[in-house]
Amino acid sequence: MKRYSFVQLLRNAIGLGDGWQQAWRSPEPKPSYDVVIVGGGGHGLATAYYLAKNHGVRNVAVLEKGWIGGGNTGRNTTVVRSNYLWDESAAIYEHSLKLWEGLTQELNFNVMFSQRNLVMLAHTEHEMIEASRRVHANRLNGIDAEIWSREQTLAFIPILNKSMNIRYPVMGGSAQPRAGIARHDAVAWGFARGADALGVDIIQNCEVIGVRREGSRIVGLDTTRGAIDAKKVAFVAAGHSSVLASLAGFRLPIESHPLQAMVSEPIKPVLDTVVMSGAVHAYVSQSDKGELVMGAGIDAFNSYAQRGSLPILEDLASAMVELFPIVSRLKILRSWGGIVDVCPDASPIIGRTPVDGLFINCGWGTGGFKATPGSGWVLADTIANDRPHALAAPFSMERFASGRLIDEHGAAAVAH
Amino acid sequence: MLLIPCPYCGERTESEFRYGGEAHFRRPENHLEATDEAWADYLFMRKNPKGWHRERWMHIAGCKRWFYVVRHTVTHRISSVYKVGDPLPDLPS
Amino acid sequence: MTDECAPLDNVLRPGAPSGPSGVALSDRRFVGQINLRGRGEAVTAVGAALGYALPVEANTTVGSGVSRACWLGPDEWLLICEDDQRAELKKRLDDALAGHAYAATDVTDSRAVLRIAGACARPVLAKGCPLDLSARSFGVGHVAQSLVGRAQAMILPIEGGGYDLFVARSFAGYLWTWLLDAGAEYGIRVQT
Amino acid sequence: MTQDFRLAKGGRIDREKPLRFLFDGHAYDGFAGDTLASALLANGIHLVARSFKYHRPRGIYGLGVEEPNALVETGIGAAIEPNARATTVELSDGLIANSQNRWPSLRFDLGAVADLASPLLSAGFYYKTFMGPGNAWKLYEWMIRRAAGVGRAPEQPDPDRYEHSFAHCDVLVVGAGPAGLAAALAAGRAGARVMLVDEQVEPGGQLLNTAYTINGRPATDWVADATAELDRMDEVRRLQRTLALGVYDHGYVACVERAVPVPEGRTRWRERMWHVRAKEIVVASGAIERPLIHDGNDRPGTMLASAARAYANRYGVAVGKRAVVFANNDDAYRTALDLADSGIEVAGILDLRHDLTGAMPALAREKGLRVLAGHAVVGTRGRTRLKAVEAAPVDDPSNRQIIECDLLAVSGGWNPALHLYAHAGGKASYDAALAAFVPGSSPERMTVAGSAAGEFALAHCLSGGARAGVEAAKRAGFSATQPALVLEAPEPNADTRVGPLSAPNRGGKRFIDLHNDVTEKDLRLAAQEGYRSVEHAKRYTTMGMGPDQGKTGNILGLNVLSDALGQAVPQVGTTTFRPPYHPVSFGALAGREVHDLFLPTRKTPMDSWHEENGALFEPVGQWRRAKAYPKPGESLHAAAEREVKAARESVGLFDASTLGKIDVRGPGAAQFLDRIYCNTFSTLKPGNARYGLMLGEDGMVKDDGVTARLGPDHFHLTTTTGGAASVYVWLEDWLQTEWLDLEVYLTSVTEQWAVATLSGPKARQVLGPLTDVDLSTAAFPFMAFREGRVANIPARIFRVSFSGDLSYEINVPARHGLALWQALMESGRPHGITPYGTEALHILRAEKGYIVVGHETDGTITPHDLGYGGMVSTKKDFLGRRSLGRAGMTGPDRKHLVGLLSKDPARVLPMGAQILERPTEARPAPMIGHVSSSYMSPTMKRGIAMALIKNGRERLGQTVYLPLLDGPTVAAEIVSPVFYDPENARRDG
Ligand SMILES: Cc1cc2nc3c(=O)[nH]c(=O)nc-3n(C[C@H](O)[C@H](O)[C@H](O)COP(=O)(O)OP(=O)(O)OC[C@H]3O[C@@H](n4cnc5c(N)ncnc54)[C@H](O)[C@@H]3O)c2cc1C
Ligand SMILES: NC(=O)c1ccc[n+]([C@@H]2O[C@H](COP(=O)([O-])OP(=O)(O)OC[C@H]3O[C@@H](n4cnc5c(N)ncnc54)[C@H](O)[C@@H]3O)[C@@H](O)[C@H]2O)c1
Ligand SMILES: Cc1cc2nc3c(=O)[nH]c(=O)nc-3n(C[C@H](O)[C@H](O)[C@H](O)COP(=O)(O)O)c2cc1C
Ligand SMILES: [Zn+2]
Repeated sequence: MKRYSFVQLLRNAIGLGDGWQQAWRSPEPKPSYDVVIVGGGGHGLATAYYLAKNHGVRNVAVLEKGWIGGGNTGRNTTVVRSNYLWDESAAIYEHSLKLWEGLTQELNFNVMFSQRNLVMLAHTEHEMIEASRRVHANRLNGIDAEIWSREQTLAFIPILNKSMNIRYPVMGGSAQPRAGIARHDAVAWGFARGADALGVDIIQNCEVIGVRREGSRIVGLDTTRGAIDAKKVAFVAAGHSSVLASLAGFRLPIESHPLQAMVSEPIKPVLDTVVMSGAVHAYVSQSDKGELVMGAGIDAFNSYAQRGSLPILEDLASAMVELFPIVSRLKILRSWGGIVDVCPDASPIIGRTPVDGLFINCGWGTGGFKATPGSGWVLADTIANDRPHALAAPFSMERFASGRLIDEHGAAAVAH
Repeated sequence: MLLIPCPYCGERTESEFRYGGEAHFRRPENHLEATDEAWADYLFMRKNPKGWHRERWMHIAGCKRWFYVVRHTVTHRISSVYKVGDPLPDLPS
Repeated sequence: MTDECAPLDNVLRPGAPSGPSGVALSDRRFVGQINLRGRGEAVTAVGAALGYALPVEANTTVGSGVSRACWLGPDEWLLICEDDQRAELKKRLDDALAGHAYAATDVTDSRAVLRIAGACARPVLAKGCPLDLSARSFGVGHVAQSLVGRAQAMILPIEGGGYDLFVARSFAGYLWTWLLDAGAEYGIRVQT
Repeated sequence: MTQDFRLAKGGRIDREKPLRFLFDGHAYDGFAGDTLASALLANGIHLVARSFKYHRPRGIYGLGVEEPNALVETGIGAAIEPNARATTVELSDGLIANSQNRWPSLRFDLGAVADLASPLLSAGFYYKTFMGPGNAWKLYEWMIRRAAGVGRAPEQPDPDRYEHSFAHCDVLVVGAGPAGLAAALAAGRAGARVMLVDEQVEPGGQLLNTAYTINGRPATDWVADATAELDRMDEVRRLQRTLALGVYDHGYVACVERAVPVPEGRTRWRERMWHVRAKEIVVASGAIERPLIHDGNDRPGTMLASAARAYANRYGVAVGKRAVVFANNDDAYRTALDLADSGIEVAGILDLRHDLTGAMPALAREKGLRVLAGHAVVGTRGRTRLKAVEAAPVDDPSNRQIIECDLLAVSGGWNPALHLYAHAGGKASYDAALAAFVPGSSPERMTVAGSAAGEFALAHCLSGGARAGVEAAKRAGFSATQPALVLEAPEPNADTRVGPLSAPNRGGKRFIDLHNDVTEKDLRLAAQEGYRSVEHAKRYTTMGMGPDQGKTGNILGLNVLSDALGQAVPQVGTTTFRPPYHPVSFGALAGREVHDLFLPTRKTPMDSWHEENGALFEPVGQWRRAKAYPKPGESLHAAAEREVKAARESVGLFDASTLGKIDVRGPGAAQFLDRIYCNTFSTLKPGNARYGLMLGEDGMVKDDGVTARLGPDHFHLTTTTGGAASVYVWLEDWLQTEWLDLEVYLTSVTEQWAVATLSGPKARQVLGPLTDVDLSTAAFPFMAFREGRVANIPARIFRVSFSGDLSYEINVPARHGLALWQALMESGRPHGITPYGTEALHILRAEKGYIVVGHETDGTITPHDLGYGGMVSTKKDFLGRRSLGRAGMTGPDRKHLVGLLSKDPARVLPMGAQILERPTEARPAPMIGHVSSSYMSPTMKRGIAMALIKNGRERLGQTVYLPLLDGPTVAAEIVSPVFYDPENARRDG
């Protein structure tokens, strides 16, 4: 892999460079691999990267039915934070956040991780209490988190609606200074390039359509590009996890829902941080190109269509106008949807499955982008060592039988 | 925004309804004696199919009846609706 | 009796915008309302007491003399009458239904009834009601429960154009403001 | 300034109505009927913008929504609109417009240094650099952010209104060009309810832009006739200035109508969003012309050929004095002919095709125009305005000739506007002859007609439109027959096939996406670097991601990729079309659901009293509730303290009307409640009430409340304020779908009853004089329920207590709520009766150790955790019972509800504070619980708290530690959660 740098950019600009290489190859699938990762989103690619990097497992393929990063990785609002309530969640998201902090250098690919602070607004006393509970817990978990007064919040975000005579006046909020946003595509591409350089085959346009087993053990997969043998397999398919699970003969506590986002036309900077509001349900940041990037709520019904319904976007727009009155005359440029894999406790599933040799990573729902490096890290470790990584153990599927759920609904409000 | 044919009131827009998720999964027989796994299966495990889905809706802003809908989760097409107690219509092929 | 306070008594401010008004908004204050639930023979029994059969066709209403029955669901109706008739109506129902399983509940105070009338009543309502309000599909004799803005409401078309909107009491202020705001475009007059 | 470029005659503008407007501070004149673009062009202004990345000078390029360049700011102050398309802004008197994204001026923009660095700024350059050292990205990002962005946001709230309306129709026709008009006529004649929406100011589509004839008359006459006929039909609604933004499920189409601008003041509304529910949709949205790829293709003065002719035909504007037409197709000859007819000198037609045998080139030659077959533009000259083009034979590109001109009209053929078709799930197929994607099979409820369907000949647009209208009406249930539209071929039928899309490359800049400054080279680089999927190439180069969403450029980009990858265009595929078709304001999407109407605020029957008596309100769900009644100058805390004291020492009055109430009736009612609650209700005697806990099927506490038995098969059930709606749905769910064996009828009576809670040792003295009910403890004991009259109002009285002191919850029909409240206040006056709000309520109940669902529970708490295990029946089944038996539901890891007393009595532990076993712990520290409720207790005269602590009931008496956020670590002792009157000695007064 040729390293990227300003010098290389300059050499190529003035014609001295030897041209740019492919960021990753497009190899034909081999007949067999040690590990096959199904799903070329950020999580799958990160898993492959860390398998190769941390565990020396390099005979690995990532199978992607479309184009890598084309699932939720490529359509999310890119909020990265670690200020989750429960210890188990805080641990894995914070592990991930630490990886984010070095990811650009690690991958030699600028993922534009922008630690611009994140403010979760509180509009009622109840929300202030929830924020207090979470921030207290975060601090004890070693996570930077702060409670902000109304004045602090309004000073930091000048375009916020300052009126007290509105339904949800800003009472204050919680902030995580190390949180921020990152460039979604770059994460997929950076991990792909890194994994490819370590020998991983990234195979696009290759959909898994069957699971081959011997007894209780998985031995390979049927794909639209032929059969592929595998010693171990991991499903990392987000919204499509239930479909894959049903190929392997089991069910998941997952429901797939559309989640929408939208961007405004580009404007000069008005918002230098990430803002989330549970009460009015909106989360927004302004991208480096100038668009406001906003997320909405999920549609109630199950769906595999990457689109949602209009009222959700209308609610988002009125929430935006309510929070930031100056946006009213700006225009929405594009809206889109992804399919999120929602777990009953709003926490992910990482670990083994009822099929030997088959691992799964799913259920990140509306908030897994931030977990991309951390999730890949622990899943790689779990696969390589055939036992759950300590950070992954609480997120096993067994929790649904024991009832030891990790319920992140209450305190996360908007789970992004 | 879906257009849902309430079997009582006729076609109404989705915002009048409340979604109730997958239909016809049942509590295990003798559920108090069921294993934790069987119980978890009932509580949490869902088919979540990519394709035709039998699901529950309540016409909350209308007649307040719960009923069933067969809907495709990719096209969102609705092939049939039926009331509690009605024979299950076949899934379109 | 003590002072009565209709849901809108403290919201309603007469003297709305002047100018040509395409809509008139008024508060019907107290409309007697009995919620009736029952199935099978109970339904027939009610018919005898009311002097007309309960409507069984969805989204229709039947009335005669003192009362009107609005279909709410397959086992649910809203009987409306003058405020001072409801005790008697309820008694008639209870008498007729003795021995049956049913629920007849006086819910008169549960809902406010706002009336919008005038040539532009329909476009005003259409700003927030997803029903097809065209006379083709929704006229006198029909009734429907739906949404108006963010409030649930029972909508009853009235003679001469316009609608009675039955809305939960606590939403009445919201709906009133909503209607005044929606009607501003056409000129709205508050009738007291 | 005079309108130098205004033609002497022609156009649909009203020359009787001159209008004056400002652009970048200069005053110009135009006419009613102009757009900002046509008026600027009439004044010879082409340069109106700077490009996004390189700040290159850019001119007006198109005619309408496809415009990639001419984004300007309109309005002033709070009413500015950034990124308005000059091509869609209707001119009005006094209009103010300004260019954007340039400094210090449009002509001289310092940002243009970026253009010099453009070799460095190749596709995706930012992924390859700015990586260090250390945190340097923060700085780079700061600079990038300042450079990026286009327009600026207003600084004040929007003064305008936005409306929403629902509409229903049998057939919605999008587009009022020839196809759409024909479709609407056909469907309308069949009796269908038709809606015809078109985003232009007037109907006609391309017929307004090109000098077509129909049956020997100007096509615009036909438009006028068709429109008049439609307007005579009762069931047809025609909306101009109305853009269909997106097609959603089941015939749901969002359209935005913009108001007719008024010279002064505000329109009643600025935009109206139509939520159309259509049985059938006819998409007659026309086609959008695309340019060609050639060197220097962004020079101001370069324009789509169809736009150039439209400016002449429709607006009476000569875009230039001397034009060159550069094309690969026959339709562009119409531009040349129309321009020539308007008196504009046409210096030549450069056609990429060698073989020009069609009727149109012949016609052009006949008219004496210079046609150069097999020729291309290989360069352009001029800086902020085109001065000349370099033309050369395609086969010999270095053999250049300079043709002086100030207008280059470019046509690369037409792209059907498939956006709405794609929104509905339509899958397009590639037509190589047109070099365009055309609709494949029709999605449900949709027909595509006219040039949107790839039928470019006018006769086909008319007949195809009529056919679509008939089919749609039929599917919507009307009988319709093909109308006898007499159609003559209007003109010599132009060949719609196109030639190559690209001129020979001589190393200049060749833009694909004009707005985002994406060049052909960028796309080739993306392909080379492995971004082979069209979706990757789009994202790597940002092609088609700008405000115009690639309406003109994308197809060219696909052809470049196709070439670079060696794949056919259909294999390369398209990117996804997403709503909105054209950007829509936040305001229009939000509609009237802003400010006062953002969300409903539910008010209780006594609300006006609270308001008049200085209540401080708080939102609880949709309700607003009085939090406290501070006296002038009194703080919330002081007020709550005073209110608590009154309720403990004499008597307080609380508005509890918001509690959810359900009337439960029927032979199965008692059994039903036994199944719903974890405790038993069938044993409750009529006249008595009982507190119940409702669990979810997961065993977690879902809701709580008191239920009274009114009769053998009649109960009055209460829920929490926030839980009312979901509990009702949940109960109906079980009744309707699972427990068909039970005959039970639920009626929501939340709103029927106003509830005033009289609480405190003097409660009996206050109520006594007002009621006929015997209030003695013997006759009316704790947890009993009585009916009687209070203040002469029929009432239901519950003797329950949420404070621990003697309490009566008095329910009266809502209309009497205020009167009841006033009567109680009056009767209580001698006893110092004090109204109290939710803050005092919370303190009172916390002193007594009572839970609040949502404080002490968060969806993870079982009855056992709360210490309410004794309530859980072991004799019967109930919802959630099985879950309580799971492994994780017992054992020392469960959190228990306990009390917590700070060692310092003056300290109020913060709610939400986390609890440690030891005073100092390394991070991450093992937390054993958190404070769920905490107050300064006026009664106990110290801070009290409730907490959920692991195995807490086994730890009574232990000391635990709470590290506060910016303060000390505080020690506290675990105690029983009941601080006040644990013996229940006070509840009888
Ligand atoms: C609108 C929206 C906003 C969001 N906002 C945020 C946010 O702000 N912050 C945050 O942290 N998270 C957010 N999320 C969630 C986040 O995007 C996801 O949790 C995360 O990206 C999941 O990554 P992944 O790699 O697991 O899944 P994906 O990126 O979806 O990857 C899964 C891949 O599997 C492939 N696949 C599926 N089936 C098969 C098969 N049979 N064979 C081969 N391949 C298959 C898919 O094509 C896909 O590429 C948001 C999501 C959405 C939709
Ligand atoms: N010869 C050629 O190569 C060629 C190519 C294309 C078009 N044409 C000519 O152009 C005409 C095409 O007729 P037509 O009826 O198909 O299209 P049209 O372009 O005449 O009319 C389409 C109308 O729909 C409107 N519209 C588009 N999208 C919309 C939306 N989302 N919401 C609301 N309005 C929208 C447009 O503004 C326009 O007014 C014919 O005269 C045809 O001959 C010729
Ligand atoms: C963070 C983020 C920013 C985006 N910014 C833009 C943008 O500026 N312009 C644009 O056209 N699309 C933008 N998109 C949306 C993409 O074009 C695209 O809609 C999204 O990746 C989903 O893919 P799909 O629409 O092809 O299904 C953005 C998406 C994300 C996730
Ligand atoms: Zn219904």
